[in-house]
Amino acid sequence: MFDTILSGQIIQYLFTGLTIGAIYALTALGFNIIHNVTGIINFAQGDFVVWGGLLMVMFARFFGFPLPVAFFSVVGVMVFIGAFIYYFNIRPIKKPSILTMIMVTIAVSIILQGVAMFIWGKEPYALPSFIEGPPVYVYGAYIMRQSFWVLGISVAMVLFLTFFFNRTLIGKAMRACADDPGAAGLVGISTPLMICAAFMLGSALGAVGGAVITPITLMEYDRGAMIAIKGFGSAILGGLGSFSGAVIAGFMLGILESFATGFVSSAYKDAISLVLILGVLFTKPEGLFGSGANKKA
Amino acid sequence: MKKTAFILFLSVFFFVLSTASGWAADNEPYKIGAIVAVTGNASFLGDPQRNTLEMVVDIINEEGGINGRPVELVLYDTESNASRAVTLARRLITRDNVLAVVGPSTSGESMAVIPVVNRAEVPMIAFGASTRIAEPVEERKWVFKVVPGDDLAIRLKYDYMKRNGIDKIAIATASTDYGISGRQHMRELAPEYDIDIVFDDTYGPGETDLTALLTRIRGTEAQAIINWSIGRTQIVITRNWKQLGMTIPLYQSYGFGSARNIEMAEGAAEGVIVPVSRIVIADLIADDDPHAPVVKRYKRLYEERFNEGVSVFGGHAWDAMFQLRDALAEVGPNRSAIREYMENISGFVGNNSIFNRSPQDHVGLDMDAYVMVKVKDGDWAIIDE
Amino acid sequence: MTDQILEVKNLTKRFKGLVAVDRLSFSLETGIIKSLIGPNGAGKTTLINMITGFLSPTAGEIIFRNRLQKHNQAHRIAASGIARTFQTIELFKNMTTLENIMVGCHLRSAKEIISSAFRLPGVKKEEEKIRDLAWHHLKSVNLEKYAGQKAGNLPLGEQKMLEMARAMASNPSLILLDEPVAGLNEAESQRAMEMILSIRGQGVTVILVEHDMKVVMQISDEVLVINYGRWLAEGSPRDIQKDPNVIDAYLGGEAIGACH
Amino acid sequence: MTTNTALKVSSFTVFIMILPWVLNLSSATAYYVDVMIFVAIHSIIGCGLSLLLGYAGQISLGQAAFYGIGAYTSGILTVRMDVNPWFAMAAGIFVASAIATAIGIPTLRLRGHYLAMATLGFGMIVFIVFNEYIALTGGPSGFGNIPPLSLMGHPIESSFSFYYLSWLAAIIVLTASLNIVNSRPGRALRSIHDSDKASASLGINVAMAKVKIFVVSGAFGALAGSLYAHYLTFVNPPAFDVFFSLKVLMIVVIGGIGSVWGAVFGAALLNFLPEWLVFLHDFDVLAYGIILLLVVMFSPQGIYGLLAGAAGYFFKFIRKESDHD
Repeated sequence: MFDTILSGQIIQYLFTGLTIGAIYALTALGFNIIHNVTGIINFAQGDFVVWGGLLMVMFARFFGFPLPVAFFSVVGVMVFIGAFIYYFNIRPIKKPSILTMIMVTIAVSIILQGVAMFIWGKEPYALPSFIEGPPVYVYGAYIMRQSFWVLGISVAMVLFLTFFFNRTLIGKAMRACADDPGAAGLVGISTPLMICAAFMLGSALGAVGGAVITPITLMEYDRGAMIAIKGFGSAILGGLGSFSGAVIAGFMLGILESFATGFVSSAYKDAISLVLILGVLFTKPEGLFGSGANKKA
Repeated sequence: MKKTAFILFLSVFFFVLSTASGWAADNEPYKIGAIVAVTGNASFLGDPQRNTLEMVVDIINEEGGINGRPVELVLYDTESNASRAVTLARRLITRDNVLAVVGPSTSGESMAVIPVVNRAEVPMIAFGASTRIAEPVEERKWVFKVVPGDDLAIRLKYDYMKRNGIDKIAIATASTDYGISGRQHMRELAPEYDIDIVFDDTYGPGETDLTALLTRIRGTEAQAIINWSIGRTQIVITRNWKQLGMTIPLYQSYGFGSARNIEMAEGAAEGVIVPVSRIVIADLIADDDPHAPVVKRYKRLYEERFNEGVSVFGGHAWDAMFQLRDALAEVGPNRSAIREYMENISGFVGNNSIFNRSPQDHVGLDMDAYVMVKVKDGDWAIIDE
Repeated sequence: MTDQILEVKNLTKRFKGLVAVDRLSFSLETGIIKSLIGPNGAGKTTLINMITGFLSPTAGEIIFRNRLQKHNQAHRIAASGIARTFQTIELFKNMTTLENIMVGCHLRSAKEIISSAFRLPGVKKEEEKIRDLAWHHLKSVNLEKYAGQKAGNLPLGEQKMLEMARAMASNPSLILLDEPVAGLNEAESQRAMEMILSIRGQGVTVILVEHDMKVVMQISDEVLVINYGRWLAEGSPRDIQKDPNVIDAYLGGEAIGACH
Repeated sequence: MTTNTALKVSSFTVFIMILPWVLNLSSATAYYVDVMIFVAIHSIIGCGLSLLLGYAGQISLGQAAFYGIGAYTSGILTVRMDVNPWFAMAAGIFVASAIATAIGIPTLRLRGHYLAMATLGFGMIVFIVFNEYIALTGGPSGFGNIPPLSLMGHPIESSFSFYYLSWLAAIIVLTASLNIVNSRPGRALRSIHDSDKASASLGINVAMAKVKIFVVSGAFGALAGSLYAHYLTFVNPPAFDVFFSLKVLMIVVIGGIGSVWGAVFGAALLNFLPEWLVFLHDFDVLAYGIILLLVVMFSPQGIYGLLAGAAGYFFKFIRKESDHD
């Protein structure tokens, strides 16, 4: 009796952790894509997730678009916003030092948050699951149907990115820019174009995360900072630049938080994961999985 | 000749001046200061409060003011920021020279402002919920409260639970001022009702998923859950409770008392039990209820004027302003006389029930301030007993 | 044997399989100018970085003034009396020319944050001392007229002079100059050479890394040639020019040949 | 201090001394004395970040933590242990300096983004502690009844007297910062900003210099926090959240990172803007975001840089004109 309850709990925590971790993983991937091509850590990455969720609510609930249409509209809008940010905020900077870029992306984050508040207000918004229905009962745990969507879409995104960077021309060109912008320029790859593509992709990726998670967690305008630091934490734990590392670390962080809630307390959940992130930053800044830095896909 | 004319001119001048100033003194408005969180995180409190204050002042002035003198409202926005609230309270007292202060909206801001009004000896009617705002009363000489304490809502819940055979409960509270205060009262009052708290945990106000916490509760013997939070987390826990297919009842704090919460929970709120203020269920209360005239009037006027649903929080502003009107009508523009009157107010019918204050109690409300309701078919239903 | 300021024994540096410096040994007499030459990629800059503590050796020893250098941090090695300049000019671009040299005097002064913040006794005196010293070094390279200008705005030749003056301001006993005349015109080169000679004149030992063989042959007391990180030849400029191994290494002898 | 700086500081001091008398002439402006107190407090914490960011080139997104540590130490010591407020203030500065040292040594080895994120995370952890360690901090409700600072038995609690106290502190901090900048340790910091390689080659312990200035910025933050606590007599966590750290960053960057004066200008701007932008309601945050973006993109030297440039141009122009005469 006791064992069944406990194993049911563990499965429950595992799924909750995987679901939350999927968002960290997608956010971490977004950080990596932009970082690999530009060397910039985009502090607005968390706000892309928020915007993805809120736009999804707007399209699906208020405009009444069918779900797939709403989903791809969200991606479309965010690709546009990514390009907009690059052309109007990143490109005009004459001396792009790391400090300047940090401050620019912080400013962009504040502005995205402000505009979101302007459009949607401060209330949280809910969204129905992509497929309605009661939770699935698995070995004493109840798994929300949306969790399967979150996990499925995250896996799909990872596969897509692997394919994109290894098989497509533009993906390879982006990698070339990341490795050596000068050489890439010599063979006719336009670096600005590739940076723009990175912003478009990073912003779309964040938005996908936001759109799939909102049915579970609701969404409101000011959630960006926390998502950003957890996503960045995942990127660091996995070794900044490593896609597979980011995904594994994202899921790990989610599961850690879920188990911390289950066995310690909800209140210190964030503190526990932040301490882990800082600990790794201080002792092993190259990430948990050896020299992950700049390893791609 | 010239001299006489000059003297004549001077006397006319002073006569005009003295009558003018005398006239001004007779009609000089009563100044009431307000500091509410119109913007910032607590704008869901401050916004309806601002609306209500402006509306009530208009009502009073349309009725001819108080003793023939109009009321002037000096209202500032604290931006939900305690340090700003302090600055603005000082500004109201030193620059605007107000007779009394209403607000601030949150408990944190109210606590921050208390030393300011006590030192300046200006009566304040706070809109914060925490019981600490009005206690200990020796240190709250100039501070009053219109929000019924958390303890009253909890007593009502415990009372109801006992009658329904529940004696083992799980409590989950947000780590906010509101949640901590609720948790403290729940723990303090449980022995009195012979209720056993078998699970007790807190979570951050930014929590997005509480399934792990609910899963732990499932592993205990709890017969009911009380969640004490405000904002997003009370919706999250409601949805997670439904998603996990939990069968034990979920009790929410009075902060759940807003139609929007039922809507946001998307059907998951069915069966949730909440103690609410009468204003939330204004349409459901009987016409012979002593509160009916006030509550229904406020709801009608507010919704006509602002075209949005009335809220509990605006109701606090209504009660505070009308209490001040009664005080001014009775004792005139004198800060300490106003304080005296507020301290002994009795039989005042407001949105938050009937106030009977005393020097030992600067709130003056009892359990009757709340009504137990259940969410049924997407709306509130009074639990008949 | 005369007084040795520096002795390098079996020094080795590997980067991920690539051997940049390979069991290199040599010694350096006090008060001379020793040039370090070799084809591109010979490991000259790696060697300099090891001696100055910017890189730690994989193996081997560096003995400076009869003491084994613990290969730790660059600032400690600087404090032991080794100064350097950089191949790519590393001036403090946003500081004035005078301030650059004042930073150079860092090791000759001691006041820390708290005493400076509150101008405790002695700070004013020390600041005056630093300022006087800086002026002295500024004058030694004739850059007084640029004193108040941002270092980043100086012409290239002046920047190289400033960098040397700044290094000298730290009062070193050994100075390592990484390509001090690269990119300079004839007149500027001449000034740089005079400066290097005057450094030796002040009793400071010089290690010079330079591609311009004319400069090397003209001012060096000794030349050390390395190739693929290994010791190739060592001796007076005249001997080196004749060394068949050296001529061989400089395939076709372009650089050496140019001197004849 | 050069004579020029000394002149600037003393004329600024005179201006600050006269200002409340002018503001008090009209009841419409008397309230600005209160606003000016926050300008002083924010200038102090701003000077700290300005030294770190503008001179050492190291970013911190966790300054609110030190502000909070100063405020809470002052509050807890005076309320719970009845310590004299001045000692409590000193203790707050000491605790913050100790924590800054412990955090700074591992953190400042990191560069750029890592440092930004590490300080952000540090700030969040400290905030969580303020919120959750209820036994010590009073949790989300905070606590009140913090005694005011007093001078020879007279409590400094009126706006007027606190104005002078806070500005006395701010001017001391400003002077100390200017002194640091124009002396040996300050030059070392600025040199690190331009080339840490060259700095090390001249004997500067780059890592230690960064830690030291981080500690100074933490100490200034704690001083500001302690003043805040004794002025408001109340502390609760929201005053020390991540957004406050961002606000300090905005104060420094918008004011101008090229000079510690920028922090004073930034603090004034960010405190007076909300007074003038009341009509924007919540969207003043958006306005700050836009101003920050514009400053970073088009005027990296900030408002102070613009003003100094304009003043320089103006004086040059006047001089030229008079030369013609």
